[in-house]
Amino acid sequence: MNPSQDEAEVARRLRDTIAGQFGRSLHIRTLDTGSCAVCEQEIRLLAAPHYDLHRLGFFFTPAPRHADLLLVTGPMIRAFDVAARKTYEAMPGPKVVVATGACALGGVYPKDPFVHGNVGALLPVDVWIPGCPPSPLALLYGLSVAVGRLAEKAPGLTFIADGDGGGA
Amino acid sequence: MPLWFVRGLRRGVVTTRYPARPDDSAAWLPRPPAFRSWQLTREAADRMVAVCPGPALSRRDDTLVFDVGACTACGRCAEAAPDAVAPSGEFELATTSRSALIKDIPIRGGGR
Amino acid sequence: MTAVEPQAAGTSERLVRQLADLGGLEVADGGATRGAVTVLMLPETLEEATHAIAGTAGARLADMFADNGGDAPTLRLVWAVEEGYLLTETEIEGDQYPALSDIAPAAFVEECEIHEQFGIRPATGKPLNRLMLPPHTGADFPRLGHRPAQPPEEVHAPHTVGGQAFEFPFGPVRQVGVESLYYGLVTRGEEVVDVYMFTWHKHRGVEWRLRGTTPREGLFFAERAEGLSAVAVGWAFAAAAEAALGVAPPPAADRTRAVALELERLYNHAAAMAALCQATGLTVGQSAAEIALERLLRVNAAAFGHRNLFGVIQPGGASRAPDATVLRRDLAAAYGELRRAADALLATNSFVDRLEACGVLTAEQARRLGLVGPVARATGLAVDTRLNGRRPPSGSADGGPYAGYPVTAITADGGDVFARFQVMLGEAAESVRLIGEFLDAGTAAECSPLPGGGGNGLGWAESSRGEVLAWIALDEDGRITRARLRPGSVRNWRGFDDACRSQNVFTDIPIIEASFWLTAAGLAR
Amino acid sequence: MNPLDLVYVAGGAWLAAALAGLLAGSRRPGLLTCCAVSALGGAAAVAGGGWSLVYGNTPVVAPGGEAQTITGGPLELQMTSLAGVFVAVLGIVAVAIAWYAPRYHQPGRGTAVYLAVGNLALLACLAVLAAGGMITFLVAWETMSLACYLIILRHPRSGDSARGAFWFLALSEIGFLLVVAAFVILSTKTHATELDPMAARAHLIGGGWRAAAYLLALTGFGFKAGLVPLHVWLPEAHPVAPADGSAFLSGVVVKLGAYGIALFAFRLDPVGGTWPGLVTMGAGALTAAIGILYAMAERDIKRFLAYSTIENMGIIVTAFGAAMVFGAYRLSALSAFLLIAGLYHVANHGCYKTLLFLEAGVVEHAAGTRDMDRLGGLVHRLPRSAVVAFVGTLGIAALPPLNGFVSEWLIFQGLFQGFRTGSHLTAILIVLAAATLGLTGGLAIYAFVRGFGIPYLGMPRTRQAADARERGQPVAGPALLAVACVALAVGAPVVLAALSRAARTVTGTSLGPLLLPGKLTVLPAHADFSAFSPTYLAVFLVAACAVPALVYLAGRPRAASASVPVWDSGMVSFRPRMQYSAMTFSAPTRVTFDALYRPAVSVHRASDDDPAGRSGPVHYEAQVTPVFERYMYRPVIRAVEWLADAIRPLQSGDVNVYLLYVFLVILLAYLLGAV
Repeated sequence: MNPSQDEAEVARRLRDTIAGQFGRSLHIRTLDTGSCAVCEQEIRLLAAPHYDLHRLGFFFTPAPRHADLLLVTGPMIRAFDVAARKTYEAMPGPKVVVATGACALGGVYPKDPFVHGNVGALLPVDVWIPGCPPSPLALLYGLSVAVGRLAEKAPGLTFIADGDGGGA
Repeated sequence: MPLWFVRGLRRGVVTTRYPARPDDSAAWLPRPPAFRSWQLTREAADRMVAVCPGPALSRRDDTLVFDVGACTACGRCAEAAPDAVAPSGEFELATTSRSALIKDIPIRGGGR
Repeated sequence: MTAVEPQAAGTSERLVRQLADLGGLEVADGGATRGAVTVLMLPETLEEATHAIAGTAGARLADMFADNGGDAPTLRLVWAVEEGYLLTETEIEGDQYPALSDIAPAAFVEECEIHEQFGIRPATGKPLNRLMLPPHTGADFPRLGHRPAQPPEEVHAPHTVGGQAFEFPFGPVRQVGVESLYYGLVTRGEEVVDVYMFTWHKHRGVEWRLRGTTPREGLFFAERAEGLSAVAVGWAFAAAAEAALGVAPPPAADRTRAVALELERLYNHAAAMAALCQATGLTVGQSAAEIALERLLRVNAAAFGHRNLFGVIQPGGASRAPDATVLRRDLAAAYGELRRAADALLATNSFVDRLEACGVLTAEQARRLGLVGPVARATGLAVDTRLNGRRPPSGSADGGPYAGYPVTAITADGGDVFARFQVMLGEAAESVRLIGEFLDAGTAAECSPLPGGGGNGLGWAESSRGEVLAWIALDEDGRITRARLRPGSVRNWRGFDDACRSQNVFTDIPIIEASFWLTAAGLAR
Repeated sequence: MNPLDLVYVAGGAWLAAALAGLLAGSRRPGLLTCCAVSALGGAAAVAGGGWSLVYGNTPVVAPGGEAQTITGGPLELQMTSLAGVFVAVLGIVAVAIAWYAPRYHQPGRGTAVYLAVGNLALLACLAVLAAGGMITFLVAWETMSLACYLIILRHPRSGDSARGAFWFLALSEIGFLLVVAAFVILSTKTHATELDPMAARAHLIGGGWRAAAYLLALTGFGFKAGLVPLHVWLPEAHPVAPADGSAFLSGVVVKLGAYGIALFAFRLDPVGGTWPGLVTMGAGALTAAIGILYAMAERDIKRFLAYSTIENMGIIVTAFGAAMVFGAYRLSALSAFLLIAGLYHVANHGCYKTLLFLEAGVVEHAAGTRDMDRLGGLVHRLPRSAVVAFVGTLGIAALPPLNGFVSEWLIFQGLFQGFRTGSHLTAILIVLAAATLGLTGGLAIYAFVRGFGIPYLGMPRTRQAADARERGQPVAGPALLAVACVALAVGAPVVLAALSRAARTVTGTSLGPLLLPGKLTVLPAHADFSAFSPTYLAVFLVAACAVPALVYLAGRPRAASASVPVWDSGMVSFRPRMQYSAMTFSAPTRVTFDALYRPAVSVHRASDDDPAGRSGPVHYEAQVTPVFERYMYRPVIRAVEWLADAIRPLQSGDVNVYLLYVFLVILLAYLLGAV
């Protein structure tokens, strides 16, 4: 699966809209589609003193009606389709979907009768955050990428460690 | 409540400065592996693919395809082929295109 | 092999004799489940047998499950007796078996699950609740056994609200950062009359996936069955595999596991504390608890390389050893945070008042429903697999790390949320002490090789939510034919609705849920 | 030509309608004629009543001449302005019912008789109001009671109808005896049977006798007016009567109780001193509060409405009582003002309560139940009825711009001026009454949010409710009343002008300029207190809603707006069991006033009686204890039964024993004769 250019284009435009429209106040709704409860804990810790995502202008909201960004964890269980769709539809546009954690990226459960295998199978994902679980720092980075505040590094990384260690 | 107020003052600030400044607690986070392509042989690659619990690793003849997104950083590949795997310092992996997380690692090791 | 011979004494011997009178015969050969006394029972006498065991003091139905190893499904009841586990096996011909939940109510959830998975049901026509299979499950939906003869909707208890009460729907998409789960709170406007749950939103078919995997591969899913007790579930799973194969992990590796387990307990109790503060609306307390929680998680990461201790356990031993110096340096400070936060909370009346007399469970209820962990201990029952008799792992010669460094069971007798809170605090202190002793005794990332050959094994561990059970059947080339995982959540959700019904109002429900600190993931698996 | 002639017309029409009903048999045309004629009579009554307000009292006439009727006295008729208000209400209720009945009742023998009795009841009520002499009054009163008894017994074999009818009859008879006693006192002391001379010579009577007469009248009429604790027949009788029957009971019959009280308090027997007024006011306030509190705890729409009737009667009687108090303090303006306010409320309640009962009948026909917790979502199934019922609800909840608000505002304005009495104690008592009415008003809004919201809004709770359809349900009758409600609100100045004329004939003070200085502004009897204009308010409120709506519709942004389903936390679907039920909605009140309700709670959980605790049906009931029935009437009833048992042995049924009785009596007579 190689990236279709327009897809990336759409994503970029969306990010600009978000950054433009929501500036430094973006509201997040989380959605658990079958995680093992660890991603949820890391997400909760985003609001804890150590990370305090409010300082970055992010806020959690229980109501998707007020949410601009949907933070989805878990492998997207099929039994949860209705709820997931309803939650997504309940959000006003423009909206961003962030797939969070290895499950959501298809790293744990394969596509089978129980699960779709990854979030992208049901919702249009805009940002992918790897990690099992993604640590709060990784989540903060992912959120910043989602609103276009930080340039993403992933495309530049090779994961070839010849000579000098490290990633790039 | 005054109790809590005083507590808070005494506790001081614990909040990280990330992403403005790097956070040193990141040093302990599990990270996906990086691969030493010259130490990487087909056999080693197959061993790693075999032990990888998820679909993160697969081999296309002389390329080890590494899906960073699917990697849970369990470290089993490192156990399977210690010399071919080095820690990648990366945890800032969020991206807007899923395919940007799929890396081709050339297998330069072994005979040839 | 000698090591894994069940140490049956006293109670279990008497029980075995009793069961023998009922036509049960003790299995000692390869067919036996290593790690427990195995007795083969006939369907006719299963009911009396259950009566006999349920009647004995100190016996508790820990788990009940089935597998379709042979042509007919085999029904297995796991009883926790004083000095070990007793396991009865019964082949069920036909699609009905005696209604055991009327004798041992704890069996009810499992009856529902077994019906969903294997299509056999209790002989009484009573309805069963929907548990794991979503309402729109088709015939082709993967099950462990055969699909039920009747479609579920005919069988599963329809929940209707009559009279002057109404149902307050809650979920499945609930507040931010919590798992998906549906509550129906039946209320007359203020106090909660009844509570029921739908948990099928999170059924990932873990047990179904485990079939055909090797223990090593299976552990990956076992850890993720209930991520917040990854170590406990992983340990139980690994111990079951080790028992099945008759190997014992090296003592140092066992201590490594124990260190990880206690760390896990610490951070879970800290998280529960934060959740309690959130539920009572005490934000400052929540922040304080979350600071402690974050620091404990960083200690985990520093010591084991993973904030939630994934990948520490390995069948046969441990794959990572803790960084003892870091642990010794940081743990005390992190625990100090927790302790100070707890002291401040205990001095805050507005917090304590909400906890007292809220979500009360009696010891009788706890016994009846077979509750485990802090929930049971808060009612005065010393239910703890780390105590004498049922120490993990079953395999090791010296009876495991907890034999050398005995645990003092922390109990309270209030049975309310406050009692649970106190139990958690006591256990946190105990965990820190144990970790210190284990580190002094030495830990290592060793692993004894797993031999070939098959067998059945039972393993268990004490998660922060209570006893975790795992039962594994391995075939000759070491692949899993049936694996049963029973995290503590499965048991304690049974007590949740009873606790909610005991004279509580809406705003108490989050407090009670926080004090149970269970996961939907562990229940639905 | 005077209003009495129109009353004759109305009476004649109703007599004719009764006959037409009897002759109609089970044929539809006959039924229609009957109703048409009855409606004609109603129209005449409205006209007559309205006219008499401005005309003043007519002289007494005896159409039957001096001929001794069976009543033991001549038939004497007179039309007074005070009665005029009630006659007008009677008329409009009659029209509405007549318009409603043909579609509500199935043609048949029973219906024919029922309609005949109904028109006789109308006639009897008219006679009560137009009675110029006490004999006529009493005979008409008793006739009215018996006719109502038959109305309630429309379906004798259905459930509790016999019980409800009996409650009504028993309490009516007790009340009747007290009223008779009151009249006897007055007439013996004044040597008059006509009401005018009786009123003229009332001041000659000793204070004690007058007080006794007034108290007797207050209690006696209180039984009809449903004053607590004499109210118990209303919640029993209303549910079992047909919809138009209970509408008639609440719209007219209970009002006659208020008329009786007013008749004695202001015309026949204006007792000196403040205490009668204070007693009346207190009784009214208590009635209002307790009435609405019990309404809160009812699931049956008709019982709910019956209790609300009790509440409104309480408000009316409070106004009358306050008027008496002010009268005793020579504050004739305020006195007249409160009398006007009370009469205004009589008219309003006559309209919207009748409306609501008629709509309750529609709901019962459409959905087959009156239990709020088995209804729901009717606004989608009975849209026209829902709109009409909504108007009535706004009215009875005393929300502007509807009529209930006008009259209650006037009553409050009157009560707030208790300080003008100059007596601290009295002022405090009046303010207490005002406070009680304030509580009542608040609870009334709460109660009717529930009374409209639960049956009409939300999702249908049962299959019947879901299947409810408009199958030619009567709409015109209730709609007419809805129009009347709006008219009474917008046309308040006109109504007040007319009522002030009527009040003058009673209190002797003309309030016109004090009440209506401008064209559309109303002052509460004193210029320096407050002012308000129902008309402007109505216009303003309508505009305040309409203008923004229009502005929005006009300048709606053209941007594409997505409409998505309601956010339901991702449930598969909402279920009817997930919405507020009538009883859970009122739970807060029932918790607060636990002492009054003494609820008997019963919870039945499937998970309780099952060892495994499998989740299943849950049933929760909180039965409210009818305090007055249990602790006041039961003992009396038991005592009567005991007495009956005690004297039964006398009735052995053996002839010889009876002969023995005869012999003993004769012997006794001889002995007495000998002495």
